[in-house]
Amino acid sequence: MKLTLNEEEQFLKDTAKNFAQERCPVTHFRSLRDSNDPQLWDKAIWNEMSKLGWPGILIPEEYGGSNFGISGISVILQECAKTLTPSPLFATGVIGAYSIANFGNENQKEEYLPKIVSGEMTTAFAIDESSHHNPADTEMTAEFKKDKVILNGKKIFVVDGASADLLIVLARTSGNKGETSGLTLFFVNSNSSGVEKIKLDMADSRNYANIVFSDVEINKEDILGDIETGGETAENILDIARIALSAEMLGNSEAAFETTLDYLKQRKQFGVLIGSFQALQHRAAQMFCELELTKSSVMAAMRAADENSNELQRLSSLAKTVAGETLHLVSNEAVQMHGGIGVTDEYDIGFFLKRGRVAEQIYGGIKFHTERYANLSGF
Amino acid sequence: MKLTLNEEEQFLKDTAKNFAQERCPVTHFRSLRDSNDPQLWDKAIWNEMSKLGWPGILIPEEYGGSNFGISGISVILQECAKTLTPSPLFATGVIGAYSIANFGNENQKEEYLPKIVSGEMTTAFAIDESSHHNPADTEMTAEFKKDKVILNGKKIFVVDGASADLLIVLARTSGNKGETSGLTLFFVNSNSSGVEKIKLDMADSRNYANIVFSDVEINKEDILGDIETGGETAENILDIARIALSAEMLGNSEAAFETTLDYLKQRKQFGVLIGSFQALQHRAAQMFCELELTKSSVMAAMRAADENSNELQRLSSLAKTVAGETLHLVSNEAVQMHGGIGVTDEYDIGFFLKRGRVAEQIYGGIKFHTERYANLSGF
Amino acid sequence: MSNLDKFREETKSWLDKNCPPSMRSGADPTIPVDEVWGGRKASYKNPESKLWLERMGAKGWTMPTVSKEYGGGGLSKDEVKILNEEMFFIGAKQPLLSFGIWMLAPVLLEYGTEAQKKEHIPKIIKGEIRWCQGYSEPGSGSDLASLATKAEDVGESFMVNGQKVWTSYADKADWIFALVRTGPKEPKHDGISFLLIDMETKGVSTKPITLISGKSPFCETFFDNVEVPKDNLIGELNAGWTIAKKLLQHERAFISNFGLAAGMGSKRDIVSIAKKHLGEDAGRIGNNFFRSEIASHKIKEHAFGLTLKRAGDEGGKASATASMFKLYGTEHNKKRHELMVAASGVDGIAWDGDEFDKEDKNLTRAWLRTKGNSLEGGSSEVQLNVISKRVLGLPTQ
Amino acid sequence: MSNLDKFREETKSWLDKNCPPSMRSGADPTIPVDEVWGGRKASYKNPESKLWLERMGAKGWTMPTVSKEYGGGGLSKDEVKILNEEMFFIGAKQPLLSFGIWMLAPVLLEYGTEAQKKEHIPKIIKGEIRWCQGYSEPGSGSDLASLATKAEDVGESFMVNGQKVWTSYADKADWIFALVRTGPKEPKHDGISFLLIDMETKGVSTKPITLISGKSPFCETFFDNVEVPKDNLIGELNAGWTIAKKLLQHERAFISNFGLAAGMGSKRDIVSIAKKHLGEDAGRIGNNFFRSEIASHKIKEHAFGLTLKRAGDEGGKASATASMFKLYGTEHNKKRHELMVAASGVDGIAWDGDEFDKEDKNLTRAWLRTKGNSLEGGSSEVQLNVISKRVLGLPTQ
Repeated sequence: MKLTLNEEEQFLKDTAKNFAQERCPVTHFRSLRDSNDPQLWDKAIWNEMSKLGWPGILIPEEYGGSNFGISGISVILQECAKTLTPSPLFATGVIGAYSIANFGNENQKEEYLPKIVSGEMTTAFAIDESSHHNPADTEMTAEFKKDKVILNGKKIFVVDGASADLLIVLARTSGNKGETSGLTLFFVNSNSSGVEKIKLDMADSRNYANIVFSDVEINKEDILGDIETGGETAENILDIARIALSAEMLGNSEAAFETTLDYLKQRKQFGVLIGSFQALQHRAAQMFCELELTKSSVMAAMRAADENSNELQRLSSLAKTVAGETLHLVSNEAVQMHGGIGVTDEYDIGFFLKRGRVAEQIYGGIKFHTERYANLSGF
Repeated sequence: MKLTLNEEEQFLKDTAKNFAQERCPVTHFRSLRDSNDPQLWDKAIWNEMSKLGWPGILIPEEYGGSNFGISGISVILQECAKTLTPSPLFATGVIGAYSIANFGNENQKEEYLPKIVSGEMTTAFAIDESSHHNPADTEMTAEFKKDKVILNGKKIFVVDGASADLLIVLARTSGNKGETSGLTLFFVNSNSSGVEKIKLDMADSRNYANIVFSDVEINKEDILGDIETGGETAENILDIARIALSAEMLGNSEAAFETTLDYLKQRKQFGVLIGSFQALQHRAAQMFCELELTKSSVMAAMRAADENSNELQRLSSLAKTVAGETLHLVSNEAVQMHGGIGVTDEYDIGFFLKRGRVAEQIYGGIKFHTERYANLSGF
Repeated sequence: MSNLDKFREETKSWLDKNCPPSMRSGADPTIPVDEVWGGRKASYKNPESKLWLERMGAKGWTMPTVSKEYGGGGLSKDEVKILNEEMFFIGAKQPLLSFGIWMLAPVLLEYGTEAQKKEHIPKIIKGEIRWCQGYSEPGSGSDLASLATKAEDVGESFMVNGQKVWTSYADKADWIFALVRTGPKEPKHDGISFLLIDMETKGVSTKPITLISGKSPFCETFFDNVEVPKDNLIGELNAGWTIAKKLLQHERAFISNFGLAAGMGSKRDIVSIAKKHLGEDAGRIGNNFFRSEIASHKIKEHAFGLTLKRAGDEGGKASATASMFKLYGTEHNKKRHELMVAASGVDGIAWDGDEFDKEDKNLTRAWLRTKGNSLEGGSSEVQLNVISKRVLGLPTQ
Repeated sequence: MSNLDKFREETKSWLDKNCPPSMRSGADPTIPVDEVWGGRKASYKNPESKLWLERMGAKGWTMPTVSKEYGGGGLSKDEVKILNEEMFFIGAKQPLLSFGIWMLAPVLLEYGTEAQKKEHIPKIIKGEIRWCQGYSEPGSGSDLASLATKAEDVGESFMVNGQKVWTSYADKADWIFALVRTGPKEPKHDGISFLLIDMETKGVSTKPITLISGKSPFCETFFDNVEVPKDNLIGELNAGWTIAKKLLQHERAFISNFGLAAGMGSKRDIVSIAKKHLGEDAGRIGNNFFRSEIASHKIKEHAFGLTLKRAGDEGGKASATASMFKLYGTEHNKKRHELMVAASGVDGIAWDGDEFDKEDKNLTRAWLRTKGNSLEGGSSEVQLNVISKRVLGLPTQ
């Protein structure tokens, strides 16, 4: 496991950096937010991303993808996160692509993967049912009736759920709330009768939805992976998603830090640059170190994912914890060091604060992953 | 509950301050430590303290004491702690005096209290049996045989246990380890046959002992307080002891902080006083604030003890936690800010580091009291 | 019967007659409640709010210690104590919130001319004129003395040009009291004056500031060739910094109290939030990792609360203590809100819409609002500087 | 057979014959182990330690890359690789620990005259002379360049007066390499020279330093009218600061590695200590408040370990990275020891005597020893300054 980018990955990163900085500076995000766009991402931008091949990064070449791996998609998300580039890439290009490419059957792959590659279909992962992430707490039911499956329940905080075409849904086929067994993953077309998508208005103005399933009828063939062990499958998909998300959060932190450093070098108080105050310097140096630790953690987790390491789970929780703590520190310090303008909506820096706390909640917060890390480490 | 010292208490504090600074500067502690004195306190100093009436502060006037309360003895210990003044005042003047004055019967009071007031008898409280404080874990047994009680077991980390004349011992008269009921307190003369005192050599060079009881025979009359409910009695005594100890720890922190401030104002590096470095200034300011919080916590706990408030337990745990955390912070920062000389044995500042961590362990550490505070607060 | 007893009886009976029912505790909860700031633009949902202000204003009891010649109550300290007690007994609402009362009137009393006092104080007391304050500017945050809003001497009047920020409620105020530069930039403290400006003067305009937490009372206020009569100068020309310092102390204490009130006395209790979102286990917060951190935080807040109490018992000390309270009050508040947000999970970062409880959405906004606490009224860094220099006596380089 | 294959065969056979059994892994554990630092005062519990040093020294293999004219092994890089491999295969001990090898010899090779190299390097390689280093002084910690130990030109020689501190093993060393002031105090970096001093010269004395953790290898070294031949000056007069900077970088990396080794590779595992003293609950640490804090710490250390690995994979970057590793390596080490001490309860603060386990008592000493980590080799504050200035490019006032 080598903790450096290879040439391909560096190329993807550079491409993404240029794309984000030039095509989607933070003003792009701001205008979508202010326009009350119900989707909160731009179709044209998504088409360009698709042309760059990004939704297909995790998809084998036989289905039109490039198979560049988790590291490849993660560095792209990291760069896009620096300008808060809005797109369905995370839920589709990471979760949808990975789930189907790894757990779908041949029919499903042939049906869905080319559509993901081309950008014509977006996906979302419907997992949580209460305010704290915990897949075992799934209560949503899937009942088999002849050739059909009837879904009932409510999923909350589904990332990109307000716009997704295809939903991947975790439901209980046996057992009770709190049990990790008895769960199965299903494909559900988001336009199916009985599916109600309620767009959420979260602090970070990203696309989320609560989704209500009322006697939604799907076919027996729409199972993703094996029946009854969908909890394990979901956990694996979640770990991949957490790693990609950690890369995003790292990108958020890097951007907030760089913006703050620039400010420290420009802003004068009492006749001197505020970056010359030693107390601020030491705090900046500490942020630098935490960012370095975050880079390594995310890098190691990416590598573990691509190498299918048995450290995957632990490194996923490590990355999500470290990225979360660093983003806490950096976003708070960034606002504080910007002074009064830092808390105005007019300045961008507050976006990173909001994005940071929301991202932290997706698929498990700091405490959840700290405890999971301890459990997995045997203490 | 007024959080200021009254005139009497201020007088006691001033007296103690003069006494400690003039009669027992840190050199006094150092010389006792270096002399390998088995007792680690000086009889002459103790006699002077007794003449000042300190062992009798918690004892009613009818037995020769002054009855100035927990606040009175605490401010004395706080001042003595600033120079690490070694004496048996804590175990005798706080624990012994309080226990007997509050829970002893008339005979016991008449026998022991005058001897405590005069300084001719010292006491120690034998509670713990394992490395983490937890009275409920008492396994030491007390068996009633005719008019006698037979004690068997081992007590560890008994403060002033190496020199005490009279031991107050918590033993199990029924039930099992882990239960708070079934415990009783006994008086044991430390010279009794079967009592073996093993002096401990702890990092802070204070007087501690492990004490082994092998078929030690005492009289039925030597029970302190009620039979079988000694656990509750002990808990009350412990709360008083913790408050006094928090005052000591506050004194330790104050002295370490003042010494460090002086150093910051004298020491030059790179041609300027190191106290002019803003990063150090901000850290010093933070220590100042933590010290202020500690002063208030200790003060409130003292007052709760004297007013027999129903907040006593919670405030005792609060004071011990806050005092412990502040002493952690201040002792570490003090050594760091002193630079290389801070870690040499020749300089006094390291003493506060050692005393701090040992004091933290006495009658429950930071985590123990944080959790106890939460339990008592209903969350 | 002593004079004071008599005063108490009269006050009691006056209040009984004049304090409208809806201005007392236990009022009908369906009657709308106004936040009464007075002024020309005031509007009232409840007519009794207006009535109560008029009655109290007429007696001068919105500033009861100020002498009657300036429209005040002319009461002695003992009488004010009685007035407060009697108002407390019937749960009477404060009739008026006012920067005029809190900040400007004390300055006028100390530095104003007789004419200025007679002109402005009665209107403050009656709530006829609503004031806002103009100190900070875009380029001068912690370093207030570097302000650049210019007031040039053009004969009979000053010509004011420049911009103020963080002027709370400027869009609703009638007049502004402002610090302006009338003298040279260096030494910068020496060229500042304290000026009163009618917001209706030509060239004055305001624009509300949206914060990361959403709408706010803060505004930007612009001065574009605004002509201000020289009579509106308070104190000596170029001697405004002395006044400013007094006002800043005032403001610091005010924000500190405000932050504390928002925190300590808040209905938002971290324990009940944690129990609601994380569940309970035998009466304890259902997640040990959260419980451990919350316990540590509660202990710190308890210790801080005791320190406030101790400062009160000690009779209130110097501005040093104020710096500590400002620093810790706001930093603890920020930390508590971070903890509450994290403990609330997804609900803690809700912004709008029907899928979330109102209290959860309010928490998100409140959390974001706390980020300003450690900036306004002197940043945390400024407080740390003050403590290290003025309290600890650490040297400057 | 290639030359390298031949070299490997010869080396293998030489080691086979010459590396004594007790100098290899799997040796009889009852044979005492020496820490071999060489020098005139050396004594050996195991005669094979001496034999092994002599044999390796004779071949010049304690510094295998140094050319044979200075007593080195004269090996190529590829040959050194083979030597290391073959020594690794039989588990051969390093024959010599030496500041001469680590620090002085590289300086001599770069700055020494031919005579100086011929005089000193062979004795370093053979372990005949043990060196110590003299940089820090009582008045100059982080600000090393303010050193005051004076070397006055008195014709044929320098007259040295002053005091060094933190001279590790000075009481056991034969010679010292020292920074001394030969020029003016200002500009202070320009008046420093690098001088070699025989510790047996009249006027040199040493005194061991006891640390808060107990005995230490550190000494104070005093120079009282010590006459040093001018031939012992290395490099130009007053140009010693250039050499010093090189050596400091060396030292920083060395201490950083040492701290990390002490920490990361330590047998002291916080989890097993916590489980031992706090008990277990279904395989988990038996106290949730400790468990929560330990988990957070373990995560930080894991992330730090990954960062070390990444730096290695990146091929080792500038001294900036070294500053971060020094800072975090030592600060984490301190934090871990605090946690271990707290988790050990009373046992974690034991000092001496039979009532405590040896490992518990060692922990107490180790905990106290860690307090020096963030001071020696550049304090944490110095590292933070380096990062903020050199890495982040923040301005100086």
